[in-house]
Amino acid sequence: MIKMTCATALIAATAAMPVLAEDITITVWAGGSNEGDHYRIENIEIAADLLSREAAIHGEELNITVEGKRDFDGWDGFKQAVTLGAEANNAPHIVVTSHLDIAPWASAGYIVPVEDYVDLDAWPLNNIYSNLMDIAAYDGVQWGVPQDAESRPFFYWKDTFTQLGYTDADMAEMSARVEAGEYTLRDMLADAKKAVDMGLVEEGYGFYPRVSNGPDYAQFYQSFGGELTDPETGKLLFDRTAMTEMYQFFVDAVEAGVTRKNHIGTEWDQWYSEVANGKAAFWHGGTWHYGRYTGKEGNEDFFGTIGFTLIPAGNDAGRANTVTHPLVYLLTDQEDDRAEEIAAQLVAIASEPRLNTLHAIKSSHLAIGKAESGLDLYAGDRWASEATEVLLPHANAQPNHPSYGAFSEAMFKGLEAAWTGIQTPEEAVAEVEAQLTATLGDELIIR
Amino acid sequence: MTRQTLLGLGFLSPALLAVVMFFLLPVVLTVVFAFTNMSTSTGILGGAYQISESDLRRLPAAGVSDEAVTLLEGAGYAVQPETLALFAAEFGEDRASELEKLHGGATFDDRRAMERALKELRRNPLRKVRDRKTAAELFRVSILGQRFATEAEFQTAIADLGVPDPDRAALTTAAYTGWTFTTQNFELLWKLPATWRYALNTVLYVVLTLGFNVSFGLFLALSTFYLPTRTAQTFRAIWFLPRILPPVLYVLMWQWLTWDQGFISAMMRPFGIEPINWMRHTATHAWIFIVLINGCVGASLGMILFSSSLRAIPETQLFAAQVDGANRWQQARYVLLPQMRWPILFITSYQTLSLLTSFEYILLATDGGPGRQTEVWALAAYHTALSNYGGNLEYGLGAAYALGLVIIGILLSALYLRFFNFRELVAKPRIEQ
Amino acid sequence: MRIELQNFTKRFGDTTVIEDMSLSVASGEMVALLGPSGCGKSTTLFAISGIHRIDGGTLHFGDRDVTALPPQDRPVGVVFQNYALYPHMSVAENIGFPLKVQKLSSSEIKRRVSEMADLVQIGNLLSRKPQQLSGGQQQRVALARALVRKPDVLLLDEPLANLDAKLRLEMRSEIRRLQRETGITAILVTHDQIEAMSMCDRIALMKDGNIEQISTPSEMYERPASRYVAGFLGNPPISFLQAEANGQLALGGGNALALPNGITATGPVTLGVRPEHFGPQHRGSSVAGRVSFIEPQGREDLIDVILPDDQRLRAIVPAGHDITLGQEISWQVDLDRVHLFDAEGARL
Amino acid sequence: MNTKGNWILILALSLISAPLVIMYGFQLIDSISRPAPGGIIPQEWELTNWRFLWTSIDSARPSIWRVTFNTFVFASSTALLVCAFSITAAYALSRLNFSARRFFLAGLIMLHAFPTITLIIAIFIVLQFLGLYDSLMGVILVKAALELPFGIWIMKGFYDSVPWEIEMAGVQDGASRFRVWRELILPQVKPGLSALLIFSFLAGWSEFILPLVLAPGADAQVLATYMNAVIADDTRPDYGLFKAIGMFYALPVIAVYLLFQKRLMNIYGGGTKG
Repeated sequence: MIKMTCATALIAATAAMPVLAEDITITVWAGGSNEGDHYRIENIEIAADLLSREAAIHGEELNITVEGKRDFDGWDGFKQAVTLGAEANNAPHIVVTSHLDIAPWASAGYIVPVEDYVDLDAWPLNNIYSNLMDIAAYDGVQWGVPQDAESRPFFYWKDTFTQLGYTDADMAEMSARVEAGEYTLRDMLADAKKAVDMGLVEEGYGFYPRVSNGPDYAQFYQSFGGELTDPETGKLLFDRTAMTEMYQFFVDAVEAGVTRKNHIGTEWDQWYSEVANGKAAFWHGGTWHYGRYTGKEGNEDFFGTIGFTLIPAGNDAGRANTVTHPLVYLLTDQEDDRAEEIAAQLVAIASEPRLNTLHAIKSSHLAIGKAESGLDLYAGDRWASEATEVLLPHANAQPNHPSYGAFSEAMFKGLEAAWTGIQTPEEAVAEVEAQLTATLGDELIIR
Repeated sequence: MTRQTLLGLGFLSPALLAVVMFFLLPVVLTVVFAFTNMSTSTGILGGAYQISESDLRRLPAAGVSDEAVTLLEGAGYAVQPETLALFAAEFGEDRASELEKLHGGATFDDRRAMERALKELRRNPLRKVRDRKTAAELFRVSILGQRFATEAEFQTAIADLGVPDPDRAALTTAAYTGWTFTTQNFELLWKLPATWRYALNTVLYVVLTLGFNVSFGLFLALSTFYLPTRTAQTFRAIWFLPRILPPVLYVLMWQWLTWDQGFISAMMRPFGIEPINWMRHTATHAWIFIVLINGCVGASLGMILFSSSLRAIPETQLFAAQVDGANRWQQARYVLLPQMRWPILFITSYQTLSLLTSFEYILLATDGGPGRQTEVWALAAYHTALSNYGGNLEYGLGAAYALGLVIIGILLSALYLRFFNFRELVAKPRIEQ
Repeated sequence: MRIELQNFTKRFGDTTVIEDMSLSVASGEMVALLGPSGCGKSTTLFAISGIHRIDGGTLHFGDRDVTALPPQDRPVGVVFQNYALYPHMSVAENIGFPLKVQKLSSSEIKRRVSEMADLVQIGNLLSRKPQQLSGGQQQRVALARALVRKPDVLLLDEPLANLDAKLRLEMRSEIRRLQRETGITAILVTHDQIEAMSMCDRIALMKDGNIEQISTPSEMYERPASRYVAGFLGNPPISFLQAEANGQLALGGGNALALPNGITATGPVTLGVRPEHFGPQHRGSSVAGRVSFIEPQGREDLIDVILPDDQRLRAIVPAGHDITLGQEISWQVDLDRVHLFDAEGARL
Repeated sequence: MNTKGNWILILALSLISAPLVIMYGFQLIDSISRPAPGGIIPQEWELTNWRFLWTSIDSARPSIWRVTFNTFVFASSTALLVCAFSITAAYALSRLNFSARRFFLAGLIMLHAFPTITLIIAIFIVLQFLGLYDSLMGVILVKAALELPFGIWIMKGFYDSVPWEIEMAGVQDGASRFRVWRELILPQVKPGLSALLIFSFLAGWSEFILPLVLAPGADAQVLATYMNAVIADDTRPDYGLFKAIGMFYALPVIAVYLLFQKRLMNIYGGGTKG
């Protein structure tokens, strides 16, 4: 006899119940969300309104109260709160979090698959880009729904670029050249050096990378031919050569004087203000930076001053790439399965193109579905349209692997050691390798 | 039991209850955790039984036969007489026969495909998503990805599936998602080169900060000792504030002082010194500021304790020294300092223990950087157990780190207790009945 | 109220401080426990008060066995060396505290407090706090507090040690007056022989947890039971000479004294001579020596005499003599008043 | 010579204290002014950084007054609990003669060696078991328990310095040990008690990890988490705002310090003998 999961059994049971007024409270916690990201919660509220109306048409009275919370003390605090809440059986119904949390949280039983409750082949979920849907899946199960998309482009300051001798036509072709691997990170380094030598930018401002760990650094690993997972086995992959070359690239940048030795740990505030105002020649960031550059930092002519491309390839083995790190809506395991079901429906409704576009444009993120580019709000936003076109097709995500966090952490610590000159790239790679072999064991392939 | 014992235990019990419940018990639990592989993935309060797709490739290594793996791997959903019978019982014979006609004998890899198949029913369609979900479940023949709350349920399920008897035990072990006991945390700590570096960093941190605390606390106490009361109070206030200011705020002030556009850089600019991040420029910079930040907090303790023991030294001794022509330095060196041996020793031992386990200021200031150069043991414990970008927090390993500290702490405090004559400290109460 | 301490033994951990000591104090009597620090006198006091447990033996107040009673239940008042006044309470509250504990009515407390305050002559200080009082006044408050609940026994632990010399003299007679007026049985612990002798009916001289001798002050001064007792009492102290008894007392260097009446001992003995019993003004056996030191005291002078065998004797000589330093003298010892001790220090 | 020597000392001390004073000073100045971009010299004076006092700075954040109230409740309950538990426990350890006393004292010292924050997962389990997870009560109990060894140790020091004779006199006057403690000894350690009260209050005021992790949903946001959440907002960090909030956060601490300076200093004087 094959067992049914309790969840579906219960749904069947509730379906047969007589119609009654139903009051339900759905809590939504959004991690890493600032003022501009308020639609992560508000879209659920709008969805709740829609769902109530749908129920009313069937003659059912469904009152949904949505309680949102997003003022967490950074990601650490948010994740601690969610996991401990889940252990205590009072996790919020819906969480908005990194897709990287899916693997550990699924294994711990904190979350339930969204596919248990909604039809993935129906609107609006069938409209979502399938590569994004895959990012919210793990082990063949669709656990969550992408909440937004972004990608992490490479930026250059157009003025500086012109003074380096590039024409407007060159700049128009930049994206294509980078994509084709004709303009590499090494070329960039040479240009950056030139910019410093010519005094176009101050020393240390030729190439001005992200100041803390993040998915961005996985891009550089990929630029030098590294892959994060082995597609055959799904195990994590540590490519010694790619890693060494990537470390070496940053060491060279420091030695050439285009990047500061103590760059890591620079204040974000300072960093934003500098890149948005042309103090740096090259840098990389995220699509959502657009909002900050044009907003608080007061860059009124974004497209006239800043150009963007994929992260260039580093060598022949590598490829131009960009990492997307979408946040996802996840449903937590609740004692009340009806709450899970309603939460799932709310998530589905909140993924409607119109609702998601509100979030995308308000927070300078990218669309999750094809239909969004057909909406005026989205199409009318030059940044969203261009970035979607140039970046999103080439975006890949970091793997949903329970140990990816350890991998990423170790990779960055090693990079920091090499960057700051505490170890040579070879030493740093050797230590990272030793550590990862010890911690991940069988889950890691060394190449 | 005497009346005093009763009263003593009675007086002690509220504090004892609180400390045992919220301090001692967690300590014991932490010791237990150190011997587990507990992490976010395993959950904290227990696990379930589940074999997922990615587990399959691990199974052979766990001692499960290939035959069993193939069984488990088998297609997820099958339209076959047994499952059709279940479907017919729930949703009617006519639907079942239509489906048999459409997909009889077919297998589907995932539920999505099964649901698509169900959507093809035309004569009497399953209109509701919920019904299709329920119906799809009826065709499930695989247990992949299914979660079983108890071992018994899992055993039944694999028995139904026909997993050969010898494989069942290994399969059950492999399927458990909760934490298990292991000593690998300690093996790992032993093997990792970083562990030893953190240990070294901790020693460096404790020794340097302690040195700063004691010598600077002494300096403050001695110098304010000679000043008029009001002036002395002002300086003491300046140096006491770091201790009571909220750490988040206090460290932020230092950040402001040291970052590229901060105060030091701005002051140095006219002298042609390029602005740098003075706290993070090199490991040496970082260490200097770590010691200063922690030192200014710790020095106030020394300052106050030393000040009060200085006041206890009879003034006549100073007069005598002055008459003998000793200058202040000589007075401090030959008259005052020798009498401060015990307070100095006390501060040293007390703060060694405090510093060993403290990391809050480092976390806020450099977060162990640059390049893990200022990562101390306690901070590593925190990072491992409570802060991980990828979301998988390693509670067990973190607890192992903490346990290392606890052992060192207990050894040290035992040593200090001998040193400070514990017997005297706990001298018998003088009222005996 | 009679105090009867029998076979008292006290241990702290593994060390026995007092073993098998017995002490009996008659009703209305005041007895001093005298001895150097560490001799066990305070321990004995605390055992009687109940603060220390009695590890062996019994304690009776009158016919009542109080051995196992906690301090709260013993009819004992104690005055401590530092007075132990409660700093946060006024004088009246301090004195009234024992009555408050007994749950007396506040008017009753008030009456008895003022009665007691009058007795110790501090009626005008009742509203003050202890730190506003002089040492002598604090002492009086402490006495009042100890006596206010009319205990059967008054224990005084070095009550005068913290006072200056003048006050000490005053309080000595004051305490004695109070004790006489109230008729209370009292035990005084002190290391000061003058206090013990001037205030008490009897003195128990203690050494290493034992009572060496218990008797009236004059009896103890005049007939010390041991060399230790003789050496402890007397100021300036007694001089001891080593001598050989063989029909007479042979001192070194040719000096010899006759054996005092009734002494038949032979062999090595110790001779104790108080300064007031040696000098040119006495009659008896004479000893020759040289004056080595003269210390004028006003009414009389102390004179150290060094004997030919380097032993020393001290004399009190009325002022107005013509003795000079280095003078060879031959002075008399009052043989009726000297003390002889055997090799173990016991009186012969 | 003395005054000249003093001037040299004051000069040396001032130089050494300068960085701290500058930091304190600019904390205040920056909160009420706007510096030139990239500079440190204030350009105009303005109070906009203090806007959080009367408006909400972000739709998701509760009002500052609510948060301040929470912080106050958290800090003062913790302080009261620590004091209430310490005064009895410390008395027992200092003065009462009972069998397990030595054992408890040694344990107390050992507890000092624990990195408390790494206990948080285990503490969670205990709270969960008691049903106190995600409640302010639970966090208060935990914080109090973690502060208790320190509190007991400090109070024991104060009890140790009360003369035994006072206690003996009380007992001799016929009062029970409890009464002696209540009426005679407790008034003597009042200075210590108030120092401990202030100190535990300040410790509670600064705490941020415990409420953050153990009561995430219970509206238990405190000033430390509030302030940290403001920094965590990396798209719109606002240093002036941050400094103003910091100033607001620090004001009670400074006020408490100025008011109770002597008593705070007491805590070490009395508490660390031995």
